[in-house]
Amino acid sequence: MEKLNEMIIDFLSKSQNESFARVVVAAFASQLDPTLDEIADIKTAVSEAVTNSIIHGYEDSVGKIRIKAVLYEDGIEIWVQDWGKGIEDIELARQPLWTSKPELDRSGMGFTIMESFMDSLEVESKPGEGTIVKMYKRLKTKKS
Amino acid sequence: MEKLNEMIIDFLSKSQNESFARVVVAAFASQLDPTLDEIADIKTAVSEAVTNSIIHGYEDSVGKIRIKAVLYEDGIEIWVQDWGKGIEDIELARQPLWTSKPELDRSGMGFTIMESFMDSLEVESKPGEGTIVKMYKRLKTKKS
Amino acid sequence: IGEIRRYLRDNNPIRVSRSLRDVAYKALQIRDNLVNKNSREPSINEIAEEMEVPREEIVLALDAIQEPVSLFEPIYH
Ligand SMILES: Nc1ncnc2c1ncn2[C@@H]1O[C@H](COP(=O)(O)OP(=O)(O)O)[C@@H](O)[C@H]1O
Ligand SMILES: Nc1ncnc2c1ncn2[C@@H]1O[C@H](COP(=O)(O)OP(=O)(O)O)[C@@H](O)[C@H]1O
Ligand SMILES: [Mg+2]
Ligand SMILES: [Mg+2]
Repeated sequence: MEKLNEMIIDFLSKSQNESFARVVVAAFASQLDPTLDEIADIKTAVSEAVTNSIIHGYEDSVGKIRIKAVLYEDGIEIWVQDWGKGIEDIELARQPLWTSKPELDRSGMGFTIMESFMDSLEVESKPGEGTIVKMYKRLKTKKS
Repeated sequence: MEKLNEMIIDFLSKSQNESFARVVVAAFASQLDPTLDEIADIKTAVSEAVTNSIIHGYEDSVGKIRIKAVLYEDGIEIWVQDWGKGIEDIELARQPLWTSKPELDRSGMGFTIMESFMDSLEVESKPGEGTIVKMYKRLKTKKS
Repeated sequence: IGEIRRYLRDNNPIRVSRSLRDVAYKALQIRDNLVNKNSREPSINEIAEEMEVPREEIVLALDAIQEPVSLFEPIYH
């Protein structure tokens, strides 16, 4: 399918950048004139992915997070990437309620939320190298 | 001075990305708690720089534009870069009312606007290689 | 009436552009209130706190009610 538009943003894994990142992706997605609900879904998924990079990927250090977004006729593709500690067992990490940080009061529902708010979710990760979360959200066009 | 935060964004020189770019920079700048007027100044300057890269740098082709923004205690540094056709005579280009595209109804006031809305403006450019516009905006901190 | 409303809701979901405008006008109204109260320009955080909306969202919303200036209609000529 034809790419309509494309952007890449790099920012630091500081907590104040979570709401920044969410608005950047929402602003970009708004070029497809989505509904409020659709944009809320996208913002929630981006928040979860970025929070994971900050809290799990880089833990107490500050590293780089990259978001790539591509607009297509029928939706938006979003990649959230970090070069942090990576995930040992991806299948386990994706289980609802599973968290490696119960002591921080994490719910273990991040991946489950991304999966249910978006139309697809892929996770690629290598311990010591980092993680990429690839999501796609279909957006209903206004033609009706 | 200490860098508080930093981001880099790459996007295409499509006209719909002008408002996207200025929102990204303004949202980032909002971490320094500016007033709405200060935000509007930043948006205006970013719009002018990005518009120049779209219209003059890349003319009818689509190329990459990069914005780098760094937050300091006392303000924001913004670089807008393109790899387009570059500027022959920078001093001339910066003159008020001077434009290379009068036929497009350009005002020739872009650099003048950037200069008056920001606290400093530097332009680096080489014909055939591209242009970087470096701007700084001091933001009053709100102690009280 | 209820049925019509439901029809409109189901067939005409609110577009983001519309809700951004609502947020923006609210933010401008709150700015005016704060100017009157404190006799100075409020900062974005002061507006955001009052509205209970993240400051970045307000920035985005305010942009949505701004006309694109430069690209389409040069202002000085
Ligand atoms: N970017 C990442 N880097 C390293 N580990 C991650 C990353 N994202 C997720 N994980 C791992 O996957 C687990 C599940 O993630 P998630 O479903 O978001 O739950 P939670 O964040 O509440 O723990 C995390 O506890 C963590 O161990
Ligand atoms: N990014 C750029 N790449 C190439 N040329 C540029 C660029 N930015 C500015 N210029 C040159 O500088 C001139 C003056 O720019 P400006 O003050 O913004 O006026 P205007 O855009 O209305 O022509 C332009 O007409 C153009 O020739
Ligand atoms: Mg999580
Ligand atoms: Mg110009």
